[in-house]
Amino acid sequence: MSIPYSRTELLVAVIARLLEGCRHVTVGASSPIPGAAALLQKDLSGGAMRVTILGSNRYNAYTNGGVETFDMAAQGRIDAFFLGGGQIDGQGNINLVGTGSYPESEVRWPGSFGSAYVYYLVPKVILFREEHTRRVLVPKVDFISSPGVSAPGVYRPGGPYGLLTGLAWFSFDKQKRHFRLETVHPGHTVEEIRDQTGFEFDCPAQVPLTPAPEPEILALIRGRIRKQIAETYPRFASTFAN
Amino acid sequence: MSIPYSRTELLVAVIARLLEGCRHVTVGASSPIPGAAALLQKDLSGGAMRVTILGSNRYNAYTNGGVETFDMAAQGRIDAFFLGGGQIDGQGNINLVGTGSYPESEVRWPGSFGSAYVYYLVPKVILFREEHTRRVLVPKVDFISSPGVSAPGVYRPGGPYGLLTGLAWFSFDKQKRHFRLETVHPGHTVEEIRDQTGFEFDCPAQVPLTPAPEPEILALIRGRIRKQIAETYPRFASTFAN
Amino acid sequence: MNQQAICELAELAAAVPDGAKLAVAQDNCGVSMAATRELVRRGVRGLHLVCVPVSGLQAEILVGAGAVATLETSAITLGEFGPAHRFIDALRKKRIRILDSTCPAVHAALQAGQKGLPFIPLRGLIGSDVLANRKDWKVIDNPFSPGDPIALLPAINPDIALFHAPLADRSGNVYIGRRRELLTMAHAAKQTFVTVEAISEQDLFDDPKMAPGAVPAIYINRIAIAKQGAWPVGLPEHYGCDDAALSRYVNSAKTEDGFRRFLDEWLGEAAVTV
Amino acid sequence: MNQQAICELAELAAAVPDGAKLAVAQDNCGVSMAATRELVRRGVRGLHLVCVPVSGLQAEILVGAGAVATLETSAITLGEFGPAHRFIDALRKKRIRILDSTCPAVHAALQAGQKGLPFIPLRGLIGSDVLANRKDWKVIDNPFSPGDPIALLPAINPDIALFHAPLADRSGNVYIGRRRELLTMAHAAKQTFVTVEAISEQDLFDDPKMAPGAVPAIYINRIAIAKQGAWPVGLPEHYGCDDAALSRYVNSAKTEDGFRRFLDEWLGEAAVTV
Repeated sequence: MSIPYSRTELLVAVIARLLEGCRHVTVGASSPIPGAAALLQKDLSGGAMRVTILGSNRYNAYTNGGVETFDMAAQGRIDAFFLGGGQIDGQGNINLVGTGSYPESEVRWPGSFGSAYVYYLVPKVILFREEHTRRVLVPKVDFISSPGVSAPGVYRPGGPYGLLTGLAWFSFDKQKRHFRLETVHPGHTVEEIRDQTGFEFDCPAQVPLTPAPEPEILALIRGRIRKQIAETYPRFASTFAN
Repeated sequence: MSIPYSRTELLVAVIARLLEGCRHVTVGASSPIPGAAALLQKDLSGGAMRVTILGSNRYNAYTNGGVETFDMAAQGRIDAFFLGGGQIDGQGNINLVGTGSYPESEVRWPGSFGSAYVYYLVPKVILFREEHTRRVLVPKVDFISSPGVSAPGVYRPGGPYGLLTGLAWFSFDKQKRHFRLETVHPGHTVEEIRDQTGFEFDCPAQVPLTPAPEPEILALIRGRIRKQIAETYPRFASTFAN
Repeated sequence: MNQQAICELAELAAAVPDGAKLAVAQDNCGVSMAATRELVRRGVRGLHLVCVPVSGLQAEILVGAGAVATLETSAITLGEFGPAHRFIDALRKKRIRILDSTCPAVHAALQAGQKGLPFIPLRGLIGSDVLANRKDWKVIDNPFSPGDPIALLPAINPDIALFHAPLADRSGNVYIGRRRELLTMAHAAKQTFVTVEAISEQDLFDDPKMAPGAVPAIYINRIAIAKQGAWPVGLPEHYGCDDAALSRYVNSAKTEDGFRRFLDEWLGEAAVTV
Repeated sequence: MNQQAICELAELAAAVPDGAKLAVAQDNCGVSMAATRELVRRGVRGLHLVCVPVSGLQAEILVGAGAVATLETSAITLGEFGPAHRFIDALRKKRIRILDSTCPAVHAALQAGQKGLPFIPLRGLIGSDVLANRKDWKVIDNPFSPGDPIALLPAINPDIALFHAPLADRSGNVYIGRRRELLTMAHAAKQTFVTVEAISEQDLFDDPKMAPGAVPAIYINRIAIAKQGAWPVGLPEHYGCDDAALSRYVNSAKTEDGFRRFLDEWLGEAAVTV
């Protein structure tokens, strides 16, 4: 018997599982769901995992200014990070800049932030974008804020681990340079994923459902984690279960 | 009528005059006489001149660790600095490492400190060495901790302004790449300078005496300046007038 | 710092010349909206705005007011309040030159400026369109390890660094606490202008607990008091951002007319000084 | 930091392997003489000692005790107390390899290590015998400005950074105040070991005035309490250097026998711990 849960709660639980075994996870700006997930996994790890949340005061023990996140990534002290994108393509390229010709752009987004760096250096970069449509998941991005894979010889200890959307979880194969559908979230189907995805991806004959959060995980999310994430994202915390 | 003064007091007064017009003077470690001189000129400037004394707590407002001195030099924010040397030659090359073959060295000194950098970047570097002998002032240094002049094309906004010893003050001509005897300290002669200097230097027909410190300058040195320098160099301050 | 560092806000703004390379801080790190208003009021033009490493309302308003010729930034974002309409519109109408960057590149290039280096290498970047569009950046083969391409960025040395801080003292030292990018900005810039919430009568260097969080006076050229000087952006540990004002702004700025009406009203308000 | 960061001094010293690249702080900046004694006691060998950017008694004793294979430093000085006899003797007898440097080069190479850069450019140096003797450094033509030669230094990433600080907290954060080179060392090093005067029960990040002067726990691997842990070197704002002890040392160390007698006596003393 399962307890009803929201999509947000499912995503938090899924990401937390993906972070298992990390020593230090950093969560960038405007990332409430990854933030909650990181705090959840920190809790489950008994505190062995460290979490830094940019924009938080409580979960940010940096003392060297904004550059410290990037320096830490280069030092190998960040095991996992999250990136999104206005467009993401099947090779793992991400676009945070805009559509159409550059620089005038038909649609212009804020900009690349730190993506053109952390994507290269953090071993486990989880691409996270709730919207799962052909508008977002395109055959080829219009602007490469950061590439999914690099030419041989380019220093690249990091890169995409997988892509989580509101519909499914894909892993990324760096050798084959493409995504593989791993699980479909409850309530959705492989056909729906195919319809809504603009790029080719590997798809096994049987795709399991994304496991629902266990009751004790849901209780944690709704209790301690909700309180903890409220420090950085008060409005998000108040709409957690919607 | 002149008041009796010590050699230390003379040197402090001479250096203070050389610093006139500087906006910011930095004094390195183990440099009590330059330190006192910088504080004197700061006082005479009515506080318009800033002084940083490495090793002082009161006259050091740096907040970026040991690198800040060097970064400031590169930023053009230090107008004058002092360097010495176990050997100094007629081209302004300085040796803070040792004599004989390197690295075994017959006589080994501590090392080059920051000289291989600040000498290139600070516009007015005053070479200061009390001992004026052929042991120190040599035809050619055995090890170039930092060269007096650089090849064309080498980035070098800074360099030697002159050389002050216990016997005399020489200016340095960057074009001609050698020193010019400017003044001889009271009680010494041009012949003595020639005898004790191991390198060739320009010498005008008439070499004036180094002016004695004015009574009001002596009073300042013996009063306020002595108290101020005592914070960093207590033992030095107690032997000021010897 | 010269002896007259403490001045009126209008004097501070007047000392920013047209065409200056101006470095500004990111939201919640010390954004001087008070000085921004004075800059718009004085009609500054042709700025090369360097956002360290991103900006929000400050860049959006300066761009909207026609003050910016070149915008060097890793992002312009008003976050959850909505799109930066004036920024997007200016790009579309080719009113500004954009130098899209990435956060660590802005930081590294400023650190190169701080150290007086002509350039600094940086990992990442290769294969991105960020690099492809930065004709001022180069890729070389790592001289210590052939076959290892690496990007080189020229140093950024702003003419002026501008930010807002909680406190300054009478000597001209400014307290920034953990916001160390403000120190890097001040070191790298030729001049630094600061607005502050208050002036302390105690020298920051007289308190060993305050000194580590200070920018020394030698880097500071002008200081003006501006209470709530980051408003409507927040100043952490002092006040949060004004959500209602930011929402109102984004709503107004959807059209150029709406933005003009916003500007008229905003410039009409007196600056809060003491 | 692992959960067992706070440990005994002997454990800390035992965790420094033979052959480690060990970075140490300069005098009056946080020299861990307490850990140095434990290192000599455990008979550490083959260290590549990186002095940031110079050293005094600490390097002199480690060299004299035969612990050092390579010494990378801008100077070794005991200041007014006299020559560093064991250092000079080891050079003359070719017992150590010396990498003579210059202060800003040590700082810059560590900053490159901190930023994960493979190398960093630096002004100065060209035409000096410091550069001529550093086969690990290179000179290239500035790619942005042909005809402008500039030196490149490979990054320094110590295996272990070791220093002494006034305070740590139970979470493993360490207070360094204005001594920012200690932060750079910790960032650049793979591991950081610290001795402290005391452990505070209050978290340094709970006090906004203390946080800006802290090295976060994530960089700190081992902490041991060692009261007067810099002695006979000083710890500014806490205690000065012990002039008599330093004079006595220099006098003893004139000969190898004298140094051995000094060592026996020094190692015989119990470490001051709590």
